[in-house]
Amino acid sequence: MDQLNVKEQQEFQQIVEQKQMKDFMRLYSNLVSRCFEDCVNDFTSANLTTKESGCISKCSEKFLKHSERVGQRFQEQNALLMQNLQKQ
Amino acid sequence: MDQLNVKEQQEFQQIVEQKQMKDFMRLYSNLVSRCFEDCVNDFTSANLTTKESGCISKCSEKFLKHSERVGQRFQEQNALLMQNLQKQ
Amino acid sequence: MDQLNVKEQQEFQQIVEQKQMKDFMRLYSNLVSRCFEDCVNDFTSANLTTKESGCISKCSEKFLKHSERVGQRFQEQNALLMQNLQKQ
Amino acid sequence: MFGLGGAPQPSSQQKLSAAEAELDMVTGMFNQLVEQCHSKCINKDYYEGDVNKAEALCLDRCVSKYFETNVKVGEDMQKLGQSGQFMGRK
Amino acid sequence: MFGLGGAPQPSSQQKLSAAEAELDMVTGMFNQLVEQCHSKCINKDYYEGDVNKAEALCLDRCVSKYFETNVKVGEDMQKLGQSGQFMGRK
Amino acid sequence: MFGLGGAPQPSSQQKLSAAEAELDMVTGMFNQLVEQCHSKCINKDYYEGDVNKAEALCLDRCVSKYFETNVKVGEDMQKLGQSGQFMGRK
Repeated sequence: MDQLNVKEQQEFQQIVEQKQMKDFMRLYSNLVSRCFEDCVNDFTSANLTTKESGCISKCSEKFLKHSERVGQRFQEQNALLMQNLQKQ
Repeated sequence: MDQLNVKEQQEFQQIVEQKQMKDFMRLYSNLVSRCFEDCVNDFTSANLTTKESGCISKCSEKFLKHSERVGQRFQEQNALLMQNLQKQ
Repeated sequence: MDQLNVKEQQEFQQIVEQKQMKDFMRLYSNLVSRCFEDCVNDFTSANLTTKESGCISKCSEKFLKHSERVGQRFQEQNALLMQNLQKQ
Repeated sequence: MFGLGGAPQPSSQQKLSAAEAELDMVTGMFNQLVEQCHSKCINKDYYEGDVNKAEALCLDRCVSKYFETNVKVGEDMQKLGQSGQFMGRK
Repeated sequence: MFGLGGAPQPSSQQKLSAAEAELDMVTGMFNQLVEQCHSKCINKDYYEGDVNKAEALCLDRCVSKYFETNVKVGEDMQKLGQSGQFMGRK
Repeated sequence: MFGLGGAPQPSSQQKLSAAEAELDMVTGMFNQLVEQCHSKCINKDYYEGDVNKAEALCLDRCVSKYFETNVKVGEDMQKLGQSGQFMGRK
Protein backbone atom coordinates (compact mmCIF):
# COMPACT_ATOMS: atom_id res chain seq x y z
CA MET A 1 0.00 0.00 0.00
CA ASP A 2 1.26 3.49 -0.79
CA GLN A 3 1.81 5.56 2.34
CA LEU A 4 -1.23 7.67 3.17
CA ASN A 5 -0.84 11.09 4.86
CA VAL A 6 -2.92 12.08 7.90
CA LYS A 7 -5.82 13.57 5.92
CA GLU A 8 -5.93 10.58 3.63
CA GLN A 9 -5.88 8.25 6.61
CA GLN A 10 -8.92 10.01 8.05
CA GLU A 11 -10.80 9.68 4.76
CA PHE A 12 -9.77 6.03 4.58
CA GLN A 13 -11.00 5.51 8.14
CA GLN A 14 -14.45 6.76 7.07
CA ILE A 15 -14.46 4.34 4.15
CA VAL A 16 -13.51 1.54 6.53
CA GLU A 17 -16.35 2.40 8.91
CA GLN A 18 -18.92 2.43 6.11
CA LYS A 19 -17.66 -0.92 4.94
CA GLN A 20 -17.85 -2.36 8.44
CA MET A 21 -21.52 -1.44 8.64
CA LYS A 22 -22.10 -3.10 5.28
CA ASP A 23 -20.05 -6.12 6.38
CA PHE A 24 -22.14 -6.53 9.48
CA MET A 25 -25.36 -6.36 7.49
CA ARG A 26 -23.97 -8.85 5.00
CA LEU A 27 -22.96 -11.20 7.83
CA TYR A 28 -26.43 -10.90 9.28
CA SER A 29 -28.30 -11.62 6.09
CA ASN A 30 -25.93 -14.44 5.15
CA LEU A 31 -26.54 -15.99 8.55
CA VAL A 32 -30.30 -15.86 7.94
CA SER A 33 -29.91 -17.33 4.48
CA ARG A 34 -27.50 -20.09 5.51
CA CYS A 35 -29.46 -21.24 8.56
CA PHE A 36 -32.75 -21.07 6.68
CA GLU A 37 -31.22 -23.22 3.94
CA ASP A 38 -29.80 -25.82 6.34
CA CYS A 39 -32.64 -25.91 8.89
CA VAL A 40 -35.98 -25.15 7.23
CA ASN A 41 -37.39 -27.79 4.89
CA ASP A 42 -40.97 -28.33 5.96
CA PHE A 43 -43.53 -26.17 4.15
CA THR A 44 -46.71 -27.77 5.48
CA SER A 45 -47.18 -24.79 7.80
CA ALA A 46 -46.37 -21.06 7.78
CA ASN A 47 -44.51 -21.09 11.12
CA LEU A 48 -41.19 -22.52 12.24
CA THR A 49 -41.41 -25.86 14.08
CA THR A 50 -39.66 -26.28 17.46
CA LYS A 51 -37.03 -28.44 15.77
CA GLU A 52 -36.35 -25.85 13.06
CA SER A 53 -36.16 -23.10 15.63
CA GLY A 54 -33.57 -25.00 17.71
CA CYS A 55 -31.56 -25.80 14.60
CA ILE A 56 -31.47 -22.11 13.60
CA SER A 57 -30.14 -21.08 17.03
CA LYS A 58 -27.35 -23.63 16.95
CA CYS A 59 -26.58 -22.85 13.32
CA SER A 60 -26.11 -19.13 13.96
CA GLU A 61 -24.18 -19.61 17.20
CA LYS A 62 -21.91 -22.13 15.50
CA PHE A 63 -21.35 -19.93 12.47
CA LEU A 64 -20.39 -16.95 14.64
CA LYS A 65 -17.95 -19.05 16.67
CA HIS A 66 -16.62 -20.55 13.48
CA SER A 67 -15.97 -17.18 11.86
CA GLU A 68 -14.42 -15.86 15.09
CA ARG A 69 -11.91 -18.71 15.09
CA VAL A 70 -11.19 -18.37 11.38
CA GLY A 71 -10.73 -14.62 11.93
CA GLN A 72 -8.09 -15.23 14.63
CA ARG A 73 -6.13 -17.64 12.44
CA PHE A 74 -6.51 -15.29 9.48
CA GLN A 75 -4.89 -12.45 11.41
CA GLU A 76 -2.03 -14.67 12.56
CA GLN A 77 -1.36 -15.97 9.07
CA ASN A 78 -1.68 -12.48 7.59
CA ALA A 79 0.86 -11.13 10.09
CA LEU A 80 3.23 -13.97 9.16
CA LEU A 81 2.79 -13.25 5.46
CA MET A 82 3.51 -9.55 5.98
CA GLN A 83 6.73 -10.40 7.90
CA ASN A 84 7.90 -12.69 5.12
CA LEU A 85 7.16 -10.08 2.45
CA GLN A 86 9.18 -7.46 4.34
CA LYS A 87 12.19 -9.78 4.66
CA GLN A 88 12.40 -10.16 0.89
CA MET B 1 -33.64 5.18 9.60
CA ASP B 2 -32.75 8.72 10.68
CA GLN B 3 -35.20 11.29 9.32
CA LEU B 4 -34.03 12.76 6.03
CA ASN B 5 -34.86 16.37 5.09
CA VAL B 6 -36.27 17.27 1.67
CA LYS B 7 -32.90 17.80 -0.02
CA GLU B 8 -31.57 14.56 1.43
CA GLN B 9 -34.68 12.75 0.28
CA GLN B 10 -34.08 13.97 -3.27
CA GLU B 11 -30.48 12.77 -3.19
CA PHE B 12 -31.65 9.47 -1.78
CA GLN B 13 -34.24 9.18 -4.55
CA GLN B 14 -31.43 9.48 -7.12
CA ILE B 15 -29.48 6.73 -5.37
CA VAL B 16 -32.61 4.56 -5.39
CA GLU B 17 -33.13 5.11 -9.13
CA GLN B 18 -29.54 4.19 -9.93
CA LYS B 19 -29.89 1.06 -7.85
CA GLN B 20 -33.13 0.12 -9.59
CA MET B 21 -31.37 0.24 -12.95
CA LYS B 22 -28.62 -1.96 -11.56
CA ASP B 23 -31.19 -4.28 -9.99
CA PHE B 24 -32.97 -4.69 -13.30
CA MET B 25 -29.72 -5.51 -15.05
CA ARG B 26 -28.83 -7.97 -12.32
CA LEU B 27 -32.26 -9.61 -12.59
CA TYR B 28 -31.81 -9.87 -16.33
CA SER B 29 -28.37 -11.43 -16.25
CA ASN B 30 -29.34 -13.77 -13.40
CA LEU B 31 -32.31 -14.91 -15.44
CA VAL B 32 -30.02 -15.70 -18.37
CA SER B 33 -27.58 -17.53 -16.12
CA ARG B 34 -30.23 -19.51 -14.23
CA CYS B 35 -32.20 -20.62 -17.31
CA PHE B 36 -29.01 -21.45 -19.21
CA GLU B 37 -27.89 -23.58 -16.27
CA ASP B 38 -31.20 -25.43 -15.94
CA CYS B 39 -32.08 -25.79 -19.64
CA VAL B 40 -28.92 -26.02 -21.76
CA ASN B 41 -26.90 -29.20 -21.48
CA ASP B 42 -26.26 -30.37 -25.02
CA PHE B 43 -23.04 -29.10 -26.57
CA THR B 44 -23.07 -31.15 -29.78
CA SER B 45 -24.14 -28.05 -31.69
CA ALA B 46 -23.64 -24.27 -31.43
CA ASN B 47 -27.35 -23.41 -31.51
CA LEU B 48 -30.17 -23.90 -29.05
CA THR B 49 -32.42 -26.91 -29.75
CA THR B 50 -36.21 -26.45 -29.89
CA LYS B 51 -36.51 -28.20 -26.55
CA GLU B 52 -33.91 -25.94 -24.90
CA SER B 53 -35.55 -22.87 -26.36
CA GLY B 54 -38.97 -23.85 -24.94
CA CYS B 55 -37.43 -24.63 -21.58
CA ILE B 56 -35.77 -21.19 -21.44
CA SER B 57 -39.08 -19.41 -22.15
CA LYS B 58 -40.89 -21.27 -19.40
CA CYS B 59 -37.98 -20.87 -17.02
CA SER B 60 -37.87 -17.08 -17.38
CA GLU B 61 -41.65 -16.67 -17.28
CA LYS B 62 -41.83 -18.85 -14.19
CA PHE B 63 -39.01 -17.03 -12.45
CA LEU B 64 -40.60 -13.62 -13.08
CA LYS B 65 -43.96 -14.82 -11.75
CA HIS B 66 -42.20 -16.44 -8.83
CA SER B 67 -40.35 -13.29 -7.86
CA GLU B 68 -43.51 -11.20 -8.32
CA ARG B 69 -45.35 -13.40 -5.80
CA VAL B 70 -42.43 -13.43 -3.39
CA GLY B 71 -42.25 -9.64 -3.72
CA GLN B 72 -45.92 -9.25 -2.74
CA ARG B 73 -45.52 -11.47 0.32
CA PHE B 74 -42.27 -9.69 1.20
CA GLN B 75 -44.00 -6.33 1.28
CA GLU B 76 -46.85 -7.67 3.42
CA GLN B 77 -44.47 -9.26 5.91
CA ASN B 78 -42.26 -6.20 5.94
CA ALA B 79 -45.24 -3.96 6.71
CA LEU B 80 -46.22 -6.32 9.55
CA LEU B 81 -42.69 -6.25 10.94
CA MET B 82 -42.60 -2.44 10.85
CA GLN B 83 -45.94 -2.28 12.74
CA ASN B 84 -44.64 -4.62 15.40
CA LEU B 85 -41.42 -2.66 15.79
CA GLN B 86 -43.36 0.60 16.26
CA LYS B 87 -45.58 -0.93 18.94
CA GLN B 88 -42.55 -1.81 21.05
CA MET C 1 -25.02 4.07 -24.61
CA ASP C 2 -25.52 7.83 -24.83
CA GLN C 3 -22.62 9.55 -26.56
CA LEU C 4 -20.00 10.77 -24.09
CA ASN C 5 -17.98 13.94 -24.79
CA VAL C 6 -14.19 14.02 -24.39
CA LYS C 7 -14.22 15.04 -20.72
CA GLU C 8 -16.80 12.41 -19.90
CA GLN C 9 -14.78 9.81 -21.78
CA GLN C 10 -11.75 10.61 -19.64
CA GLU C 11 -13.76 10.26 -16.45
CA PHE C 12 -15.21 7.03 -17.76
CA GLN C 13 -11.70 5.78 -18.56
CA GLN C 14 -10.73 6.32 -14.90
CA ILE C 15 -13.77 4.35 -13.76
CA VAL C 16 -12.81 1.57 -16.18
CA GLU C 17 -9.25 1.45 -14.81
CA GLN C 18 -10.45 1.23 -11.22
CA LYS C 19 -12.78 -1.56 -12.19
CA GLN C 20 -10.02 -3.45 -13.97
CA MET C 21 -7.93 -3.40 -10.80
CA LYS C 22 -10.91 -4.74 -8.85
CA ASP C 23 -11.61 -7.31 -11.57
CA PHE C 24 -8.06 -8.58 -11.41
CA MET C 25 -8.24 -8.91 -7.63
CA ARG C 26 -11.56 -10.69 -7.94
CA LEU C 27 -10.13 -13.06 -10.56
CA TYR C 28 -7.20 -13.76 -8.27
CA SER C 29 -9.24 -14.50 -5.17
CA ASN C 30 -11.77 -16.54 -7.12
CA LEU C 31 -8.89 -18.59 -8.52
CA VAL C 32 -7.65 -19.27 -4.99
CA SER C 33 -11.13 -20.19 -3.80
CA ARG C 34 -11.98 -22.40 -6.77
CA CYS C 35 -8.71 -24.34 -6.78
CA PHE C 36 -8.76 -24.72 -3.01
CA GLU C 37 -12.28 -26.10 -3.25
CA ASP C 38 -11.46 -28.57 -6.02
CA CYS C 39 -7.98 -29.64 -4.89
CA VAL C 40 -7.69 -29.48 -1.09
CA ASN C 41 -9.61 -32.06 0.90
CA ASP C 42 -7.15 -33.54 3.34
CA PHE C 43 -7.02 -31.83 6.73
CA THR C 44 -4.76 -34.28 8.56
CA SER C 45 -1.89 -31.79 8.22
CA ALA C 46 -1.47 -28.00 8.07
CA ASN C 47 0.51 -28.01 4.82
CA LEU C 48 -0.37 -28.75 1.21
CA THR C 49 0.57 -32.25 0.01
CA THR C 50 2.54 -32.67 -3.24
CA LYS C 51 -0.58 -33.93 -4.94
CA GLU C 52 -2.67 -30.95 -3.81
CA SER C 53 0.05 -28.56 -4.86
CA GLY C 54 0.20 -30.04 -8.37
CA CYS C 55 -3.56 -29.99 -8.65
CA ILE C 56 -3.65 -26.28 -7.71
CA SER C 57 -1.09 -25.40 -10.41
CA LYS C 58 -3.03 -27.20 -13.12
CA CYS C 59 -6.31 -25.82 -11.85
CA SER C 60 -5.18 -22.19 -12.04
CA GLU C 61 -3.40 -22.62 -15.39
CA LYS C 62 -6.47 -24.32 -16.82
CA PHE C 63 -8.83 -21.68 -15.49
CA LEU C 64 -6.77 -18.85 -16.96
CA LYS C 65 -6.61 -20.55 -20.36
CA HIS C 66 -10.30 -21.31 -20.11
CA SER C 67 -11.25 -17.71 -19.40
CA GLU C 68 -8.91 -16.48 -22.13
CA ARG C 69 -10.71 -18.64 -24.70
CA VAL C 70 -14.14 -17.67 -23.40
CA GLY C 71 -13.04 -14.01 -23.54
CA GLN C 72 -12.08 -14.33 -27.22
CA ARG C 73 -15.40 -15.92 -28.14
CA PHE C 74 -17.24 -13.36 -26.01
CA GLN C 75 -15.71 -10.49 -27.96
CA GLU C 76 -16.54 -12.10 -31.29
CA GLN C 77 -20.14 -12.77 -30.31
CA ASN C 78 -20.48 -9.31 -28.81
CA ALA C 79 -19.22 -7.71 -32.04
CA LEU C 80 -21.74 -9.79 -34.00
CA LEU C 81 -24.55 -8.74 -31.67
CA MET C 82 -23.62 -5.06 -32.03
CA GLN C 83 -23.64 -5.37 -35.84
CA ASN C 84 -27.09 -6.97 -35.78
CA LEU C 85 -28.45 -4.29 -33.44
CA GLN C 86 -27.18 -1.52 -35.73
CA LYS C 87 -28.82 -3.11 -38.81
CA GLN C 88 -32.22 -2.96 -37.15
CA MET D 1 -35.11 -1.87 9.09
CA PHE D 2 -33.54 -2.98 12.34
CA GLY D 3 -33.39 0.38 14.03
CA LEU D 4 -29.85 1.11 12.95
CA GLY D 5 -28.48 4.62 13.07
CA GLY D 6 -27.06 6.34 16.04
CA ALA D 7 -24.75 9.28 16.70
CA PRO D 8 -26.67 12.33 18.04
CA GLN D 9 -26.15 14.72 15.09
CA PRO D 10 -25.13 12.78 11.99
CA SER D 11 -24.07 14.69 8.86
CA SER D 12 -26.07 14.56 5.63
CA GLN D 13 -23.44 12.26 4.16
CA GLN D 14 -23.64 9.87 7.11
CA LYS D 15 -27.44 9.81 7.04
CA LEU D 16 -27.45 9.09 3.30
CA SER D 17 -24.82 6.37 3.74
CA ALA D 18 -26.88 4.76 6.48
CA ALA D 19 -30.06 4.97 4.41
CA GLU D 20 -28.22 3.49 1.43
CA ALA D 21 -26.79 0.66 3.54
CA GLU D 22 -30.28 -0.04 4.85
CA LEU D 23 -31.70 -0.11 1.33
CA ASP D 24 -28.90 -2.46 0.27
CA MET D 25 -29.69 -4.75 3.17
CA VAL D 26 -33.40 -4.91 2.41
CA THR D 27 -32.66 -5.50 -1.29
CA GLY D 28 -30.05 -8.10 -0.43
CA MET D 29 -32.45 -9.86 1.90
CA PHE D 30 -35.13 -9.83 -0.78
CA ASN D 31 -32.74 -11.32 -3.33
CA GLN D 32 -31.69 -14.08 -0.94
CA LEU D 33 -35.34 -14.77 -0.14
CA VAL D 34 -36.13 -15.10 -3.86
CA GLU D 35 -33.23 -17.53 -4.28
CA GLN D 36 -34.02 -19.63 -1.21
CA CYS D 37 -37.74 -19.96 -1.91
CA HIS D 38 -37.04 -20.73 -5.57
CA SER D 39 -34.74 -23.56 -4.56
CA LYS D 40 -37.15 -24.85 -1.86
CA CYS D 41 -40.48 -24.56 -3.78
CA ILE D 42 -40.11 -24.34 -7.56
CA ASN D 43 -40.03 -27.44 -9.77
CA LYS D 44 -37.14 -27.05 -12.22
CA ASP D 45 -38.55 -29.28 -14.96
CA TYR D 46 -40.31 -26.26 -16.46
CA TYR D 47 -43.31 -28.07 -17.94
CA GLU D 48 -45.22 -24.82 -17.58
CA GLY D 49 -44.46 -21.12 -17.31
CA ASP D 50 -46.95 -20.61 -14.51
CA VAL D 51 -46.34 -20.99 -10.80
CA ASN D 52 -48.84 -23.77 -9.91
CA LYS D 53 -51.04 -23.90 -6.79
CA ALA D 54 -48.77 -26.18 -4.77
CA GLU D 55 -45.76 -24.00 -5.57
CA ALA D 56 -47.66 -20.81 -4.72
CA LEU D 57 -48.71 -22.20 -1.34
CA CYS D 58 -45.16 -23.30 -0.64
CA LEU D 59 -43.87 -19.81 -1.57
CA ASP D 60 -46.27 -18.06 0.81
CA ARG D 61 -45.16 -20.25 3.70
CA CYS D 62 -41.54 -19.96 2.66
CA VAL D 63 -41.64 -16.14 2.88
CA SER D 64 -43.39 -16.32 6.24
CA LYS D 65 -40.80 -18.75 7.63
CA TYR D 66 -37.96 -16.69 6.22
CA PHE D 67 -39.14 -13.60 8.10
CA GLU D 68 -39.51 -15.64 11.28
CA THR D 69 -35.94 -16.92 10.77
CA ASN D 70 -34.76 -13.35 10.27
CA VAL D 71 -36.29 -12.20 13.57
CA LYS D 72 -35.00 -15.29 15.38
CA VAL D 73 -31.42 -14.81 14.18
CA GLY D 74 -31.57 -11.19 15.34
CA GLU D 75 -32.75 -12.22 18.81
CA ASP D 76 -30.14 -14.98 19.04
CA MET D 77 -27.34 -12.60 18.09
CA GLN D 78 -28.43 -10.13 20.78
CA LYS D 79 -28.49 -12.89 23.42
CA LEU D 80 -25.06 -14.13 22.36
CA GLY D 81 -23.76 -10.56 22.46
CA GLN D 82 -25.16 -9.93 25.95
CA SER D 83 -23.97 -13.24 27.38
CA GLY D 84 -20.46 -12.32 26.22
CA GLN D 85 -20.12 -15.70 24.55
CA PHE D 86 -19.36 -14.07 21.26
CA MET D 87 -16.82 -11.27 21.27
CA GLY D 88 -17.63 -9.63 17.97
CA ARG D 89 -15.85 -10.33 14.76
CA LYS D 90 -13.66 -7.26 14.58
CA MET E 1 -25.34 -3.12 -24.85
CA PHE E 2 -29.10 -3.45 -25.07
CA GLY E 3 -29.86 0.08 -26.18
CA LEU E 4 -30.49 1.35 -22.67
CA GLY E 5 -30.51 5.03 -21.93
CA GLY E 6 -33.24 7.47 -22.54
CA ALA E 7 -34.24 10.90 -21.22
CA PRO E 8 -33.75 13.64 -23.87
CA GLN E 9 -30.96 15.66 -22.20
CA PRO E 10 -29.25 13.57 -19.49
CA SER E 11 -26.63 15.23 -17.26
CA SER E 12 -22.98 14.22 -17.32
CA GLN E 13 -23.49 12.38 -14.05
CA GLN E 14 -26.45 10.44 -15.40
CA LYS E 15 -24.62 9.52 -18.61
CA LEU E 16 -21.60 8.32 -16.65
CA SER E 17 -23.82 6.33 -14.29
CA ALA E 18 -25.59 4.73 -17.23
CA ALA E 19 -22.28 3.93 -18.93
CA GLU E 20 -20.94 2.48 -15.69
CA ALA E 21 -24.06 0.38 -15.18
CA GLU E 22 -23.72 -0.89 -18.73
CA LEU E 23 -20.07 -1.78 -18.18
CA ASP E 24 -21.01 -3.58 -14.97
CA MET E 25 -23.64 -5.55 -16.81
CA VAL E 26 -21.29 -6.62 -19.60
CA THR E 27 -18.61 -7.56 -17.04
CA GLY E 28 -21.18 -9.37 -14.91
CA MET E 29 -22.46 -11.27 -17.93
CA PHE E 30 -18.91 -12.22 -18.89
CA ASN E 31 -18.21 -13.48 -15.38
CA GLN E 32 -21.38 -15.56 -15.33
CA LEU E 33 -20.51 -16.92 -18.79
CA VAL E 34 -17.05 -17.94 -17.56
CA GLU E 35 -18.62 -19.72 -14.56
CA GLN E 36 -21.36 -21.47 -16.52
CA CYS E 37 -19.11 -22.71 -19.32
CA HIS E 38 -16.49 -23.82 -16.81
CA SER E 39 -19.07 -25.90 -15.00
CA LYS E 40 -20.55 -27.30 -18.26
CA CYS E 41 -17.31 -28.03 -20.18
CA ILE E 42 -14.21 -28.28 -17.99
CA ASN E 43 -13.09 -31.56 -16.45
CA LYS E 44 -12.26 -30.92 -12.79
CA ASP E 45 -9.80 -33.78 -12.35
CA TYR E 46 -6.99 -31.46 -13.48
CA TYR E 47 -4.74 -34.09 -15.11
CA GLU E 48 -3.40 -31.32 -17.30
CA GLY E 49 -3.11 -27.53 -17.24
CA ASP E 50 -4.23 -27.19 -20.85
CA VAL E 51 -7.76 -26.90 -22.13
CA ASN E 52 -8.02 -29.98 -24.37
CA LYS E 53 -9.69 -30.16 -27.78
CA ALA E 54 -12.99 -31.57 -26.60
CA GLU E 55 -13.20 -28.91 -23.86
CA ALA E 56 -12.30 -26.14 -26.31
CA LEU E 57 -15.02 -27.21 -28.74
CA CYS E 58 -17.52 -27.39 -25.90
CA LEU E 59 -16.51 -23.88 -24.77
CA ASP E 60 -17.01 -22.37 -28.22
CA ARG E 61 -20.51 -23.83 -28.45
CA CYS E 62 -21.23 -22.89 -24.86
CA VAL E 63 -20.49 -19.20 -25.52
CA SER E 64 -22.58 -19.28 -28.68
CA LYS E 65 -25.54 -20.84 -26.88
CA TYR E 66 -25.17 -18.43 -23.97
CA PHE E 67 -25.52 -15.45 -26.30
CA GLU E 68 -28.55 -17.04 -27.95
CA THR E 69 -30.05 -17.56 -24.49
CA ASN E 70 -29.35 -13.93 -23.65
CA VAL E 71 -31.17 -12.68 -26.76
CA LYS E 72 -34.04 -15.13 -26.19
CA VAL E 73 -34.57 -14.05 -22.57
CA GLY E 74 -34.65 -10.41 -23.71
CA GLU E 75 -37.29 -11.17 -26.35
CA ASP E 76 -39.36 -13.23 -23.90
CA MET E 77 -39.29 -10.45 -21.31
CA GLN E 78 -40.50 -7.94 -23.87
CA LYS E 79 -43.37 -10.23 -24.92
CA LEU E 80 -44.37 -10.83 -21.31
CA GLY E 81 -44.25 -7.09 -20.67
CA GLN E 82 -46.41 -6.28 -23.70
CA SER E 83 -48.94 -9.03 -23.02
CA GLY E 84 -49.43 -7.53 -19.55
CA GLN E 85 -48.96 -10.97 -18.00
CA PHE E 86 -46.12 -9.70 -15.90
CA MET E 87 -46.68 -6.44 -14.06
CA GLY E 88 -43.11 -5.49 -13.24
CA ARG E 89 -41.34 -6.31 -10.07
CA LYS E 90 -41.62 -2.97 -8.32
CA MET F 1 -1.29 -7.00 0.59
CA PHE F 2 0.52 -8.12 -2.54
CA GLY F 3 2.63 -5.04 -3.06
CA LEU F 4 0.19 -3.39 -5.42
CA GLY F 5 0.49 0.28 -6.24
CA GLY F 6 2.72 1.82 -8.74
CA ALA F 7 2.87 5.14 -10.61
CA PRO F 8 5.59 7.47 -9.17
CA GLN F 9 3.33 10.24 -7.79
CA PRO F 10 -0.24 8.98 -7.38
CA SER F 11 -2.98 11.46 -6.47
CA SER F 12 -4.86 11.30 -3.18
CA GLN F 13 -7.85 9.87 -5.01
CA GLN F 14 -5.77 7.15 -6.63
CA LYS F 15 -4.09 6.23 -3.36
CA LEU F 16 -7.45 6.00 -1.59
CA SER F 17 -8.89 3.94 -4.43
CA ALA F 18 -5.94 1.58 -4.28
CA ALA F 19 -6.21 1.29 -0.49
CA GLU F 20 -9.93 0.66 -0.78
CA ALA F 21 -9.42 -2.00 -3.46
CA GLU F 22 -6.82 -3.65 -1.24
CA LEU F 23 -9.19 -3.61 1.74
CA ASP F 24 -11.93 -5.08 -0.44
CA MET F 25 -9.60 -7.84 -1.55
CA VAL F 26 -8.54 -8.76 1.97
CA THR F 27 -12.18 -8.69 3.12
CA GLY F 28 -13.24 -10.70 0.09
CA MET F 29 -10.52 -13.25 0.73
CA PHE F 30 -11.56 -13.52 4.37
CA ASN F 31 -15.18 -14.09 3.38
CA GLN F 32 -14.24 -16.79 0.89
CA LEU F 33 -12.01 -18.41 3.53
CA VAL F 34 -14.89 -18.45 6.00
CA GLU F 35 -17.15 -20.08 3.38
CA GLN F 36 -14.61 -22.65 2.23
CA CYS F 37 -13.55 -23.75 5.70
CA HIS F 38 -17.18 -23.89 6.84
CA SER F 39 -18.01 -26.20 3.97
CA LYS F 40 -14.87 -28.35 4.50
CA CYS F 41 -14.90 -28.62 8.32
CA ILE F 42 -18.26 -27.86 9.93
CA ASN F 43 -20.87 -30.56 10.52
CA LYS F 44 -24.21 -29.22 9.32
CA ASP F 45 -26.41 -31.37 11.57
CA TYR F 46 -26.21 -28.69 14.26
CA TYR F 47 -26.48 -30.94 17.33
CA GLU F 48 -24.59 -28.28 19.22
CA GLY F 49 -23.88 -24.56 18.97
CA ASP F 50 -20.20 -24.99 19.79
CA VAL F 51 -17.39 -25.67 17.36
CA ASN F 52 -16.09 -29.03 18.63
CA LYS F 53 -12.42 -30.05 18.91
CA ALA F 54 -12.25 -31.98 15.66
CA GLU F 55 -13.85 -29.08 13.80
CA ALA F 56 -11.54 -26.54 15.46
CA LEU F 57 -8.45 -28.54 14.47
CA CYS F 58 -9.76 -28.85 10.92
CA LEU F 59 -10.38 -25.08 10.79
CA ASP F 60 -6.84 -24.23 11.90
CA ARG F 61 -5.36 -26.44 9.20
CA CYS F 62 -7.87 -25.19 6.67
CA VAL F 63 -6.79 -21.57 7.19
CA SER F 64 -3.14 -22.54 6.97
CA LYS F 65 -3.67 -24.46 3.74
CA TYR F 66 -5.76 -21.64 2.29
CA PHE F 67 -2.91 -19.16 2.79
CA GLU F 68 -0.47 -21.60 1.23
CA THR F 69 -2.85 -21.96 -1.73
CA ASN F 70 -3.03 -18.17 -2.00
CA VAL F 71 0.75 -17.82 -2.17
CA LYS F 72 1.04 -20.74 -4.61
CA VAL F 73 -1.56 -19.30 -7.01
CA GLY F 74 0.30 -15.96 -6.94
CA GLU F 75 3.60 -17.66 -7.80
CA ASP F 76 1.98 -19.75 -10.54
CA MET F 77 0.38 -16.69 -12.13
CA GLN F 78 3.73 -14.88 -12.19
CA LYS F 79 5.41 -17.89 -13.85
CA LEU F 80 2.65 -18.17 -16.44
CA GLY F 81 2.93 -14.43 -17.12
CA GLN F 82 6.71 -14.57 -17.56
CA SER F 83 6.66 -17.68 -19.75
CA GLY F 84 4.26 -15.84 -22.06
CA GLN F 85 1.90 -18.82 -22.01
CA PHE F 86 -0.89 -16.66 -20.78
CA MET F 87 -1.47 -13.37 -22.53
CA GLY F 88 -3.61 -11.56 -20.01
CA ARG F 89 -7.33 -11.50 -19.97
CA LYS F 90 -7.90 -8.09 -21.49
